[in-house]
Amino acid sequence: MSAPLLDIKDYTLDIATFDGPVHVLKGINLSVNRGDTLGIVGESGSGKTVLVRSVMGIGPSNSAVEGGQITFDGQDITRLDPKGWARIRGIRISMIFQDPMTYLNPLFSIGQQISDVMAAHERAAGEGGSTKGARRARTVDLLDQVGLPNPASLYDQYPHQLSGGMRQRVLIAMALSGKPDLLIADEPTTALDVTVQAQVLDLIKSLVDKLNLTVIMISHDIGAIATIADRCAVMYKGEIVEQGRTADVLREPQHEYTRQLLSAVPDIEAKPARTAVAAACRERQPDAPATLLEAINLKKLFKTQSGGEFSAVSDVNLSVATGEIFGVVGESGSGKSTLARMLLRLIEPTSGNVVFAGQNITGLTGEPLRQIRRHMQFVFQNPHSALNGRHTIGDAVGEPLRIQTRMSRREVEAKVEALLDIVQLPKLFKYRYPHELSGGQKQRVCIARAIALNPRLLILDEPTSALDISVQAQILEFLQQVRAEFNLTYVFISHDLAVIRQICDRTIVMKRGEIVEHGNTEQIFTSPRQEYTKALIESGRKTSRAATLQAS
Amino acid sequence: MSNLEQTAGRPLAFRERHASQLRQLRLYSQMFRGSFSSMLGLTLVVIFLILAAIGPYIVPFPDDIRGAVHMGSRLLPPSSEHWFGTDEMGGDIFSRVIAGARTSLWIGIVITGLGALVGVPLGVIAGYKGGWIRACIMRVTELFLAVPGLALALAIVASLGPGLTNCMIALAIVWWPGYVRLVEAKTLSIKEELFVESARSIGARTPWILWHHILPNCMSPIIVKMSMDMGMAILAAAGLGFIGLGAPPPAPEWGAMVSVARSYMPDWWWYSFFPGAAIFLTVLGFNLLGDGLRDILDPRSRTR
Amino acid sequence: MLSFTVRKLLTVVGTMLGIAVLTFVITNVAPGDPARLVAGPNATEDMVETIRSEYGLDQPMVTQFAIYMKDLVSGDLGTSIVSTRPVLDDLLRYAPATIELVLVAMTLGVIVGVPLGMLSAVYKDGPVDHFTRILSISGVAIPAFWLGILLQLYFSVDLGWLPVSGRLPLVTRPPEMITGSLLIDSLLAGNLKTFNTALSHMILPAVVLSFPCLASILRVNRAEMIEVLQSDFIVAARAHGISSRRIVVIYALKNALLPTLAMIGLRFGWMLGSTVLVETVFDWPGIGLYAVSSALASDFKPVIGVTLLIGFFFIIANTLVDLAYAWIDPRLRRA
Amino acid sequence: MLNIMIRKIALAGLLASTVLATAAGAFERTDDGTIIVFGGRQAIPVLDPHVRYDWSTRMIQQAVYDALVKYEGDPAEVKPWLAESWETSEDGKTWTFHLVKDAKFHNGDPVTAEAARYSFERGLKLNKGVAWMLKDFLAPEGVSVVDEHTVKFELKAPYAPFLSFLPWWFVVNPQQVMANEVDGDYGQKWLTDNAAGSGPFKLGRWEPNVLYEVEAVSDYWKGWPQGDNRPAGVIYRLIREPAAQKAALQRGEADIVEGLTSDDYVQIEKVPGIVIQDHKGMTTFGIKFNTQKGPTADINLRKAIAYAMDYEALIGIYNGAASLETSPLPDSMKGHIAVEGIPRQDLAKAKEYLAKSAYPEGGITLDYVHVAGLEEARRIGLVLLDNLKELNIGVNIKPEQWPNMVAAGSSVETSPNMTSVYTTPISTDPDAVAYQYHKNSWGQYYAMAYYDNPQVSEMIDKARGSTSWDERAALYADIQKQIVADQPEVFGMLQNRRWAHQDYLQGFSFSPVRFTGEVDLYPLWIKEE
Repeated sequence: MSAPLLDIKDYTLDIATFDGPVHVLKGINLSVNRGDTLGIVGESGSGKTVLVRSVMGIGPSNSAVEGGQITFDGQDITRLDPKGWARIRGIRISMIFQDPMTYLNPLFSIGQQISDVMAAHERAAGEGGSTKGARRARTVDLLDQVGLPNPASLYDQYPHQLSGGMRQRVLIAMALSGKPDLLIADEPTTALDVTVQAQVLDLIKSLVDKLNLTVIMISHDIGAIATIADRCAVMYKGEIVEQGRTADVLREPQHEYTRQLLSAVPDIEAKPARTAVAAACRERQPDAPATLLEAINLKKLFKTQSGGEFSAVSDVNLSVATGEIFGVVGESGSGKSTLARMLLRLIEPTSGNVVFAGQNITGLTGEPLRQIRRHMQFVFQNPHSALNGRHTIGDAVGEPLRIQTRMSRREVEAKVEALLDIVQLPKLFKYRYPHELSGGQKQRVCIARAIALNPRLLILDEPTSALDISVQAQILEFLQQVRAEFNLTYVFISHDLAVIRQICDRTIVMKRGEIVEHGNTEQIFTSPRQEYTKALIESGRKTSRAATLQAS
Repeated sequence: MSNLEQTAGRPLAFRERHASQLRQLRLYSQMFRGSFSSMLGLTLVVIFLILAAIGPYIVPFPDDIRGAVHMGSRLLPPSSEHWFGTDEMGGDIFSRVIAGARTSLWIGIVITGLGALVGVPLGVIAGYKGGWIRACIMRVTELFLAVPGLALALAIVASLGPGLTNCMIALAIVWWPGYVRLVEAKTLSIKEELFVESARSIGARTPWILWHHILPNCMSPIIVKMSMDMGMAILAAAGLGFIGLGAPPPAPEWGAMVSVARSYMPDWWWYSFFPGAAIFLTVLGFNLLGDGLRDILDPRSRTR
Repeated sequence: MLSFTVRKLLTVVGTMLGIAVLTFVITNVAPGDPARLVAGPNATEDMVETIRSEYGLDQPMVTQFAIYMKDLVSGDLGTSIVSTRPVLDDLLRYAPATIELVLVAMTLGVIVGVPLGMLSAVYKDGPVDHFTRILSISGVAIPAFWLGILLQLYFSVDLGWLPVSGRLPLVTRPPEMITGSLLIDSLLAGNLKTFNTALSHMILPAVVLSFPCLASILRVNRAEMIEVLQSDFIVAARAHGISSRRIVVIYALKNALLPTLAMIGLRFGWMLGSTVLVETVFDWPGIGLYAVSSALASDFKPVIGVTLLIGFFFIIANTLVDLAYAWIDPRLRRA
Repeated sequence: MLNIMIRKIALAGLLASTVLATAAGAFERTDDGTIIVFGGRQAIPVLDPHVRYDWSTRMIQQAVYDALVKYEGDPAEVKPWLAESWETSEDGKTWTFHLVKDAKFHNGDPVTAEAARYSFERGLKLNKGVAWMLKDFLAPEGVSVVDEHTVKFELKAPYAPFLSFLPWWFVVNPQQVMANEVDGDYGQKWLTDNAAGSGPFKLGRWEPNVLYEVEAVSDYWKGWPQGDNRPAGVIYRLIREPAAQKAALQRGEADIVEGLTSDDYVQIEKVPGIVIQDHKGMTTFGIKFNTQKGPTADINLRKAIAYAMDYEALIGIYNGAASLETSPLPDSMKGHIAVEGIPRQDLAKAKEYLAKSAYPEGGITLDYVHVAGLEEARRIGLVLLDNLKELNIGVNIKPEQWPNMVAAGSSVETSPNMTSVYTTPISTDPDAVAYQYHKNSWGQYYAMAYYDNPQVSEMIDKARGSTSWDERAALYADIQKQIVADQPEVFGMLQNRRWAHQDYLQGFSFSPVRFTGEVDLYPLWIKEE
């Protein structure tokens, strides 16, 4: 076995913060041989990004290497001067990033950015600078290599004119411009749509074979790692808890954390043990009407900047029975969020009606609308932005009570403490500020806030997609428990098919503002009628199957 | 679920209840002490405030402040008796500069206060409401901003006649648009945040949202601007004083002193140097303080 | 693009009319009576009356306003009582001096402000940062008139390097007026000697005037550079091996230039308005002096004329900034 | 940090004084002779002699135009100029002037009686500027041409001071004025920036708010007193800041400056190469009480304030360059007498009068209004404030813009308690000052006191009409005594008229009747070593 291309020996890294040094990386031992593809999986905050960035010398500015060493192809690159890095970055090791939108300079054209990188490499290598024309040709060739349509015209376009997937391909082309030996991919697919994710992973796999490239890919999505990495390592709180061949790690996880991580991945194949919760809930409220919420040909048109019209939701009809979990699934841009906000009158529909518990609430304004709001609540996707940074958790949870009820200060305090209990958060959190809580805890606060006025309907807009996988499972579990306990009706919106299958009774599938399929969730998954639904389920199955290593 | 509080048996002490605010304050002070210029600003402002508060009582020649005339000791250079020398009427410049601090503080507070009092609400309403309300508020603001402050203030004071109060009214009229512009831009960005939509979803009325959600999040840029404006207001009033439209004699207002002193350059340089330096150091202090506040109140610093 | 320019034009006209109304109301609250000043100390009542009627000051305020607005629409800014010349002529005579001074001061501010801002952002919280921060804030804090006098005495009187005041030495005849700017006209006329003296006359007032503008450009540029240097595409550029000097000077600076441009646009308008103090100290025959002398004689037409002119340039500057925005930032190009 | 700053500035101050010692005096020079540079602070918006006059405007008018007669010398006398001789009728109503034969305008036209007639008609018809001097006694038709070089004036009533006003009525060239008339404006628009005169200088470069240049007329009909030493021209240049004025003088960028503060003169005197012109002036200074309305209507209070005033401090403010007034009339005016008992500081008398006044313990606050920007008037206010503390009377110093102050003073209700006013008599005739205390002067800026003494008004009318000087002198003596007795104002001081100029500037001729700052440019020249 020749010496590993990259060898990291008990590498320890601290970051100086206000409260004293924080140990981000504790004694990392990792090595990658030439031609291998290593996957590093771990949740946010596990230190995986800091590790790979330290390899490239672009770690956080106030970090200090406490110990250990990183050697690349025999050369110690733990501490290099800028001149040394200039001969490594982009030429020997290069990197692609998570959200292509922010990693491309908005003010420069694609071609210019890539040819700039090439020029920098030539200067670093000391050869004579090639002409602009030559660089342009090489760039067009690279863009073609990564499968971008008519690359010649692409040269002069700007990042904002491209789709997510195309921008990621441009980043890959840029990374390959220096013919690197090692390519580091920092969550390359997380910000992309499901269908596009699959294509990017295929591209990376083909490049590995064609260019005999060594790749290190880090991600929190085990499915993505499983599809392309032959060896993988699991990171937790700055340490590598387990590493080995991907197949071994996934089939028999040694470390306790790895096991917990794998079990949290929703499996699209598994048939949910559907408890007859919906029916039980309806009995307990004999007087409640059969259908709690109904939308009658709802339409929403938006004016685009250039004066044209774009129909986000066109002619949608749906009805939600009391006590059931009604699923809405679709890719981003399918109008599912707009639909949800229209049901709750947060956005005014262009036309159509919304009926809640038999009462048409479309025309309501002022006081009657405020009364209705008590019965319908919304849980937002991103908990970090859904809580006001200047209010304590106590204020946030108590706010609905202070607005809608005449309760005195002490009564509100008591109710807030009770609600915190329900969402399993310590009372002490009453005095904390949002930025001191984790993502999962913040989402629990949002849920407590939503159920404060014990509403009858809860609309959840992708409540878990902003959270880590392990936390997602807990929140889903908790949501079902709350529904049962407070006999609520849910409208659950998500782009994650496995989650939908796990908890929804009936589901609709949306595409560009229209419902393409609706019906019982189980029936949609087993025998989808529409082509689009089939493709959606197929790409979802691919990533989740790889994760559970069943024979494809 | 065992309940932490009850087992502890005693109500939460003040420290625990406000632990997070205290930690926040420690973070702010640690960062503030770190930067040299912010500390310089703070010391200058503190000195200025002390002088304004107790100035007239600790001053060596109290009656010079009200314009006593000593024809004998006219235009003496700085000496042990008169630290800053004497002016053309024999008044001790050191006492008048110290007394001037109080007038300047008063100018700064009134102008900045009025400016914020009018500007912030208008800015919040314009930013949040949008539509024709925002259009008309912003048009009026742009109108006032298009006309340069000094020219407008000059026209107002020329019509109302000189005097400190007219001077302050004129500058206040010119000052509020700055706040409207700042707060409107900030409100536009806060309005997009999810917690505003969440507040609307629980049926909160607009005034509640403005007061509880929009305004608190606008506070940090407002505080920064107010601290800097204190300095700029004093400078603007001094500018008007220089053209002869400011405080009437014998009021010890710095701008008027420099304007009278300018015809005594260069031979009696100290007459204009010390009031000018007083204006410079005070405005410098407030601006450095404002800059320091901006760095620590910056949202990014909170997450560290 | 057309609807954009039409809308822009409408706002320009609207704001200009607004300014005219606003200044008319304010200056006319004045108790003072310009006719009496012009009539002379020993003028009898009827002599003052002849002057009032000549300038239409005897009519009630409302009619005066109507006449003024009617003339304004047709481009006639009325005549100044003090100088008896049409305000438009006076503006054409005095405006070039102020605009030239402001432009030179602006360029000074930008040439020094932008690089310093960049430096203090790259070496954040280092000695350079603190020095530039104090320098920039002292620039804003120093009263312009006080600094003007000190510099004038030190450099002109004591060291004798620079002329005391005025735009040209008495003996030199100004070059033939093409653009109104002495520098450009003297170059066009190929007269280098006049160019040099004109420049030497301009150094002190331009430096004093440029200080506040330098300060705000520097601070905005510093804040923006700090923000941009922390953004993702800079991290990516470093990862791809682009030299840090090139990243700061080209990639980061171009992104930081957008808000700095907006500040330059704002500053241009403010500076035009605040030349009064510098013009008084350096006897610079600009619109500042013209405005002050008219305001002190409560002769409102020139004051409105000057304010309109400043308002006009303020809007021009901001429109140019918007165009520059669209040119630099492709995302805005569609609008 | 601060002490370094102070040391640096102190160094600058030191340096300044050393440089002062060697004033680099270099005068401007052009190919055909020297140019004299006059540095002043007041612009010349309108040059038209029949529209407007103030010290800077009239200095250039006097240089570019000629009048029938001219004031020269100290004390000022009326000297023949365009008119070589004149005679008056018995009843003093008809004046006939005989013009010189060889006078001609700059464009070559001869100066004829018709030109003189047209000029007087234009002055009276426009009813601006100098019109007030003669319009009550002379109608436009009253001026007639006898022959090509004789012009006759018929007055409505005998008017002794008639001759003393003529030096300020300049003769314009009718042909040029009529040629440039714009829709019947009597050529006002053209004469604002142009001249149609016959004076020793003609207009050169005219840049309003910057500089005003006049070039010498080599073949001036009356010749040049300094012969071929005469200058090639004079530039009146605007320098608004006193510091800049001093700086320009020291660096030789200006040959003569006016309007420095009294302390500046003390400083600049020490500089070799600089000469100070210091002459007794005719400009009176009075703190006018409102004798009709408000607390100052009480004569005892007025007397109390007059006696509380520290008159020596007034002189101190001018560093000694002033003399106390001994009568409402300035010392160098014909018919002036020193009135005994004119108040000087005497606190005992002040308290005595206060006890007799309606405010025995004081306890009131009076307004003291002065023209904003006049440095000495502001300081006098401060002295008054300090002095009246003895009588427990507060003073509220209010600087006002000139038009606002005059507007307030134009009605008895709004006229302030005390207003400080400088008045420069237009002519040397005693009537010019006496008339200010006449009832029908009410509303004028110098009559803000609204002084009302029927006897005094009657004596003024009588004196104004009589033709015998002895009778007039006796009347004016009684008038002066009565005014001082009635104390309508605190009689201040006559400030000296002062200029600072380079020692190589010769031919400076002072005449008190000119305004403060105004200089006769005709005799000036530069001595080149």
